[in-house]
Amino acid sequence: MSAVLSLADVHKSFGPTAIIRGVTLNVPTGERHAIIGPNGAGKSTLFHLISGRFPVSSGTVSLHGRPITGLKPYEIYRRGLSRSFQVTNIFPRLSVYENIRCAVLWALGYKYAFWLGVDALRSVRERAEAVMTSIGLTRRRDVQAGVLTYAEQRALEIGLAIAGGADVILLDEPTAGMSRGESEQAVQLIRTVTQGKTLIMVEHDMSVVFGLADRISVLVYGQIIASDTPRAIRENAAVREAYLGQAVH
Amino acid sequence: MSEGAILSWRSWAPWVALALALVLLPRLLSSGSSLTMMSLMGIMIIFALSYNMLLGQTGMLSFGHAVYYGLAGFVAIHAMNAIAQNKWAIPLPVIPLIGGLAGLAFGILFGSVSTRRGGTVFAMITLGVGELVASSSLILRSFFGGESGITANRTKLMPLFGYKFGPQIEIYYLIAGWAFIAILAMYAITRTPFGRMCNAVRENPERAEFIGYSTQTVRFIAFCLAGFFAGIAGALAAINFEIMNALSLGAAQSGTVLLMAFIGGIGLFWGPILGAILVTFLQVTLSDLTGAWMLYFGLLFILVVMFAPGGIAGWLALHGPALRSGRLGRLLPAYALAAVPLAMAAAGAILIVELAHHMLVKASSDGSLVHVFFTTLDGASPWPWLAALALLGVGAALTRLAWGPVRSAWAAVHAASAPVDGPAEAAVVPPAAQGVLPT
Amino acid sequence: MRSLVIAASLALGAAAAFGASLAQADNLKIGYIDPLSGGGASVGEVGLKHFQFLADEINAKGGVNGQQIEIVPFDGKTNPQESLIQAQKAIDQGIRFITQGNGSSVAGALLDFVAKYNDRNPGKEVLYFNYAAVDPVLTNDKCSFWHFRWDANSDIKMAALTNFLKQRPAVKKIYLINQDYSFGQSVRTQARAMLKEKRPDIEIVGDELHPLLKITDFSPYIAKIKASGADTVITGNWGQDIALLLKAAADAGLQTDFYTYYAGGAGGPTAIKQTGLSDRVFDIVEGNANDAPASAQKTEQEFRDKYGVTLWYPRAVNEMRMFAKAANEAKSNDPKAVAAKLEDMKVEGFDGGEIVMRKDDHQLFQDMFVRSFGPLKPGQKFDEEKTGWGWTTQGRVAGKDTLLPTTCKMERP
Amino acid sequence: MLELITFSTLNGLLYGMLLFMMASGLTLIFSMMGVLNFAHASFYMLGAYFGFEISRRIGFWPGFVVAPLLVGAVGALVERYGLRRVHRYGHVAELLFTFGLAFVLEELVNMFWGKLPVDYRVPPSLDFVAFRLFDTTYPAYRMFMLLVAVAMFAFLIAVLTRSRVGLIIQAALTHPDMVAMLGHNVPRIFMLVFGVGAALAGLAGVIAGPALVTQPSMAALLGPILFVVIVVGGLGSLAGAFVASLLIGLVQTFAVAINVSLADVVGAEAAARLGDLGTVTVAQIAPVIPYLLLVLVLIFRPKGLMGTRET
Repeated sequence: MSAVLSLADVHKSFGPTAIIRGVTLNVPTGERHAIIGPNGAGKSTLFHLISGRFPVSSGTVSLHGRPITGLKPYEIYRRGLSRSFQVTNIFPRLSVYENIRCAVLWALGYKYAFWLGVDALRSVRERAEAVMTSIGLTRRRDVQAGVLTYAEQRALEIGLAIAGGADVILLDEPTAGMSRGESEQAVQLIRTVTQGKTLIMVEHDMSVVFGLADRISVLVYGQIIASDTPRAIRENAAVREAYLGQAVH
Repeated sequence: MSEGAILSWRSWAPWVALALALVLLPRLLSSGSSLTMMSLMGIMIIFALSYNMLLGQTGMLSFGHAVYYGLAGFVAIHAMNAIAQNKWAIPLPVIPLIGGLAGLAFGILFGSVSTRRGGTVFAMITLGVGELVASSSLILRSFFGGESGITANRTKLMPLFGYKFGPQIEIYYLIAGWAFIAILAMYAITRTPFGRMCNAVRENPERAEFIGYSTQTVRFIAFCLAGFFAGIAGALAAINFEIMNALSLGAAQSGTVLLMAFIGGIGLFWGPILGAILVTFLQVTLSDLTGAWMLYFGLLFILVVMFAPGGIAGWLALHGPALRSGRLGRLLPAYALAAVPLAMAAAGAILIVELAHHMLVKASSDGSLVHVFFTTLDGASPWPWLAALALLGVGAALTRLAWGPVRSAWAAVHAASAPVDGPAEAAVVPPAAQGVLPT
Repeated sequence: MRSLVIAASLALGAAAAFGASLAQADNLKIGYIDPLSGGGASVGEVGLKHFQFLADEINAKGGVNGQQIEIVPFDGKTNPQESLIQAQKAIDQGIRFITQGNGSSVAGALLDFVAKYNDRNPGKEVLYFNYAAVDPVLTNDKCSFWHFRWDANSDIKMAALTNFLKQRPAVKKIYLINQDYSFGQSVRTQARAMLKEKRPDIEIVGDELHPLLKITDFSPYIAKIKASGADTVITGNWGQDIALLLKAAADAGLQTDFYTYYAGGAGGPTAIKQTGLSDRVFDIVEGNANDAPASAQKTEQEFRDKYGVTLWYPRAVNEMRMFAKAANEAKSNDPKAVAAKLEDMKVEGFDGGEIVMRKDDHQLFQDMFVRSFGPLKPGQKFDEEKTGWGWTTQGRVAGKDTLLPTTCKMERP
Repeated sequence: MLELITFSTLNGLLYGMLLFMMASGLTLIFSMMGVLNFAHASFYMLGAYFGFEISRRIGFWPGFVVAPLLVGAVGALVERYGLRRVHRYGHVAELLFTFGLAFVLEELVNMFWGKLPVDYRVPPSLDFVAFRLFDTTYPAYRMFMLLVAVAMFAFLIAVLTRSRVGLIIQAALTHPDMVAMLGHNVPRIFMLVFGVGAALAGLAGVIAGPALVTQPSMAALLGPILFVVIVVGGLGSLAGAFVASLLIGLVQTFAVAINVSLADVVGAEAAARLGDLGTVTVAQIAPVIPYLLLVLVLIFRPKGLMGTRET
C-alpha cells in the first residue's frame, strides 16, 4: 500500500519556540489514522502545516507522492486534501444549504463562473442535498449556520470538509465539546462519510479514537513517539508513560 | 428551467415592473429638472450597485471606487470625440459599453495590486491608488484636460433610428435602458457560483481557502467586475453631462458612493438602489434649503453606522416577516409613540445646526435673523438656542423611554411570527472585518 | 425583488416632490450659480450679496422694463457637473439669465452647456454672464455668443501688468511661481512672452509650477527664490497658495516685490499684514475703492455698511448696470435681444473710464489698476479685513492699451 | 546649493517628525484595536484650531498645553460613546464610523472658522531668527517644533519601555491576541490609547498650525499620507512608522527642490513622445511620490519596510 500522505522530517518554529520538531509520518490510502497527544503537543499545528495554513520551517509534506510544501491551502485542497477545524469555522450568515453548496462548487468544476445560475445547476443541488442528508441537516436547510446548535455546527463543519469529495480528509477534534451521546452519533457520521477515503484525525476522546482508527500516532512535544495499531499503542510503554496514563478516563 | 439559467421565469415579475416604472416615470415627471435628476439617479444606481459588489457582496471596503467611474468617463468622452471626428459608424448607445470595458481594464490593472489583501489593508490601498490617480490627473493634461476637463458633443455622433440624443428625454431613456441591463446583470451575478463565493469570502475568507477558492482571485474578479459596471456608470455620466473633469475620480466622489451604498443598505441587493436615489435627491435639493447640507449628510451617515448598520433597506427588511404574517399593525402604535419624541429631537438638532450655521457663516452680512421651519428666529438671543437644546434633550430622553414599547412590540411580533430563517441574503448586519488582524 | 418596485416608487415620490417645488413668479429672475456650501461658501455668499445689492439698486429705479429683478441662488459646489444640474434647475424655473464666477472649470462647463442648450432649444435661449472666471479660452477658442465676460481675462491682466512694469526700471530679475494648472500655466507663458517683448532686459531667474492647493509649506520654494537672486516675484496664486507663499517669504526674510493676481482675495490682506510686507505686494484689478470716483466710493460705503464686507467685484456692478441698460434699450427682457444690445456697448465704468464690451469675443475691456497694500495713507477711506491697511493705486493702464487680439470665431444665431 | 540642501534637510526632518507624531498614534490605535482611524488627521486639525482659538484669547502657551488635552478628551469621548458602540459590528463598521467622523469634523470646522486659513501666529517669544546660513534665515519657531517633536518621541519611547501600560501596549503590538487576555481593563486601555493618540495628533496640530497652515482642508491633505506612512513602514511597527515618516518627509521636501524633467534626462525629442510625462518635473510630482512609494512597497515588499506582519 502506497502512502497517500507523507511527512518527512517536518519542523515548525514560531520565533525561538520549536513546536514541531521533526515529524515523519506515512499514511497509506484508505487508512483511518488518528493523532493523539497531550495538550500543546502540536497536533493542530501539524494539521495547519499539512493543509497549508502555516508554512513549514523545514521538511517536506507530500500528497499522492507529490510535494505540497509551500502551496496555498486552496492548491492543496485542489489536489484532494480537505480539512475541518477544531474551532468551528463556517460561513455564519449563509444558510446551511449555501454553506454546503459553496463547498461543492469547486469540486464540480464551476470554479469562478459568473455566467451560470447557481440555483439551476442540478449536479450542485443534488450533491449538496446528498451531503446535507449524510450529515443529517436536511431539516435545517434554510437556517443561518450561525444560529445552529453546537452539535449541528460541528456536523456542518464535517460536511464542509467532505462535500468536495476530497480523498484525504483531515478532521481536527471533530467531537470536541460534545456530550457522550452526541459524540457517538458523530463517530457514526464520520464512519459513513469517510467511507473509502483516507482519514486523519486529531482527537482527545479516546473512545472515539479507538473506535475509529486503524492506526494511531502519538505526538509529544512536537515529535511522534509511536505510530502503530490501536492495540500496540495501548500496550506501548513509552506512550503510557508520556500520555495515556493520565488521559484515559 | 434549463441547466445553468440564471433567472427563472417566476422571478421575472419584478423586472417587468421595474422596466415599466422606468418607461413610465418621465410621463409623470416631465419637467427638465426631474429628467435631469432621474438620469442622474439612474447613473448613480449603477455606480452604487457596482460599489456594493465590493462592499456588500464581497466585504471589500474601497475608498477609491470613483477611479473606475471617472477614468471610464474620460475614456468615453475621448471615444465620443474620436467617433465624431472620424465619423465612425458607432452610435451613442454603444459608448457605455466602451466605458465598461475601460473600467474593466483599469480594474484589472489596479486590482492586480490592490486585491492581494482584504479588509483594512485593502481599504488603505484603494485610498492610496485613488489619491495617486487623482493627483496624476492634474499632471497628465492631454488626457484629463487639466482642471477644466474634457467636453464632447453627444449629438455629433451617428444618429440611431433618427434619434440624435440631444434632448434630455432621449438621454433619460438611454440611461434607463442601460440601468435596467446593469441592474439585471449585477443581480444575476449574485446568483452564480462566483456570486455565492463572494458571499463566502465576505463571511469567512479563511474557510473559503479551504474549500478550494483563492480569496485573492475572488476579490480580483469582483474588483474587475465592479470596475466594469462603474465604468458603464462613468460613461453614462460622460454622455449625460458631456463633460468629465478630475473631480469625478476624486476622493469626494468615492466617498459619495460609499455613503449611497451604506445609507441605502449594503446587506441587501436593492439597498444601494435606495441609497443612490435618496442621496442624489438630497444632494440636488437639500442645497437649496440649507448651506449646512454636507453636515447633515455626515451626521446621517454616522447615525446609520451607529444605529442602523443595515441601512434603510436593512431596517425595512426587518419588517418582512411581520408583514408576511400580517402582524405589522402591532408595531405601528409603538412606532407612532416613538416617532413623536424622535421628531422632537431631530427638530432640535436641525434648529441648532441651522442657528449655528447662520450665526457663524451668514450673520456678519445677513444679520442675526434665521429663517427655519417656516418661522424667523433671532440667533443673537439665547432663547431659540435654549428652546432647540430643550427640544433635543427632551426628545432624546423621551425617545429612550419610548424605545421600551417599541422593543416589546417587536418581541411580541417576533414571538408570533415564524422564526427568521429566510435566505441569508436578508441579513442586516454588515460583514464582519475581513482579516484585519491576521491570526 | 418586490423591493425593487418599492425602490422605484420611492424614486417616483421623491421626484414628484421635487417637481412640485417648482414655482412660478413674475419677477425677472437671474440664477446665481456659485458655491454656497462647503469650502467655497464664504466666497459664494459674498458674491451673492453683490448681486442682491445690485438688484435692489436697479429695482429701486423701477427695475428692468417694469419687471423687478430677483436673484435666485443655486449651490454649484464649485463642481462643473453639479453646476450643470443647478443650471438645469434654474432653467426649469423659467430663468433665462445665469451668472457665475468661481472656477474656470465651472465656467467652461456652463458655457458649453448653455451653447448646446440654446442650440437644442431654439426660442428658449439662456444667457450666461461671467463675472470672475478668467480663463482666456472662454473668449477665444471656446467663445460663445451666449457668454459675456466682465472680468479681464488673465492675458489682459498680464498685458496690463507688463505695461506697468515698463515704467519700473528697478525690476531686473523676475521669478515666476504659479499653480500647476491651466490658469497658472497661462500666467507663466504670458508673462514670459510679454516680458520678452516689452522688457527684454529683464532676466527670468526662475520659473516654478507647484501643485495646486496641496502645499502646506512653501519654505523650500522660498529657499529656491532666494538662491536665484530675484528682486521681483510674479504669481497667479490664489487662496491658501498666495497666503502661504507670503507667509513663508516673511519667515525666511525674503525681500522682493510680489506682483500677484489675487493677493486681494479673501484672507489675502490679513496674510499680507501678518507678514509685514508693507507696499511690497501688488495686485492687478479693475478698480480701487480708495482711488475711485465719488459715486463709486458712495456705493462702496453703502455696501460695506450693509454687509460688513468689501465690495470685491466692481465688475459685478458693471455687469448688472450694463444688463439693465441693455434690456431697457432693447425694450425686452428676451436674452437674444439683450445680447444684441450688449455687444459693443460702451458706458462709463464703475471705477471711471470708458468700458466696452467687445463684439468679437464678448470680453469687456476696462482700465486696469496696479495696487499695493500697506498702511492706510492720509485721505484713504477704506481698509481691508479690519487690518488698518488698504490699497494704494500705483499705476493705471487704460483699457485701450490692453486690447489683445482674439481667436474667437463667433457663431451668431 | 549648500544652503538649499541644509534647509531642505531641516524642513524634511521637521515634516517627517510631524508625520510621525500622528503616525505613532495611528499605529498604536490600529495595532491594539484593529481600528484604522480615518479621523486621525482630523484630530490634528482640531488641535490646530483649538490652539488657535486659545492663543487668540489667552495666549500661545496655554493653548500649547490645553489644546492637546482637549483633543485627547474629544478622542476619548469619541471612543467611549461612538467607537465602542459600533465595535460589535466589526472593524469595517468602525472604519466607516471614523470616516463619517472625519467628514463631520471638517464640516464643523468649516462652519466655525470658515474655509480660509485662520491667522494663527507664532508666539512673539519664538518669533526670531534662529540662525542664518549665507543669506537665508531659519526661524526659531521651526527649531522649537523640531524640539517638541523630538521630546515627544523620547517621551513615547520612555512610556513604552518603562511604564506598565507601555509594556501592555508593547505586548499588544507584537501579539494582538494578547489584548484579549488583559481582562477587565481592555475598554479602559482602548479609551486611553485612543485618547493619547488623538492628543498626540492634537499636539502636532498645535505646533504645526502657526508654521504651516490652519484651514479645514488640512486634515484631508494629510490623512491619506498618514496611511501611506503606516503601510510603508509596516503595519503595527512603530519603528517602521518612524522610518517611513522621515523618508516621506525628506523625499517630498527634496523633490520640490529638483527641477529635472524627463526631457532633461532623455532629451527633448524622446520626451516629446511621452507626451505630458516627458515635461513634468520632479518638483511637480512631489505630492504623488508618497502614493507611488505605497504602490511600489505593496508590490515588492508587502510587509512594509520594518513590518513583521504580512500586510
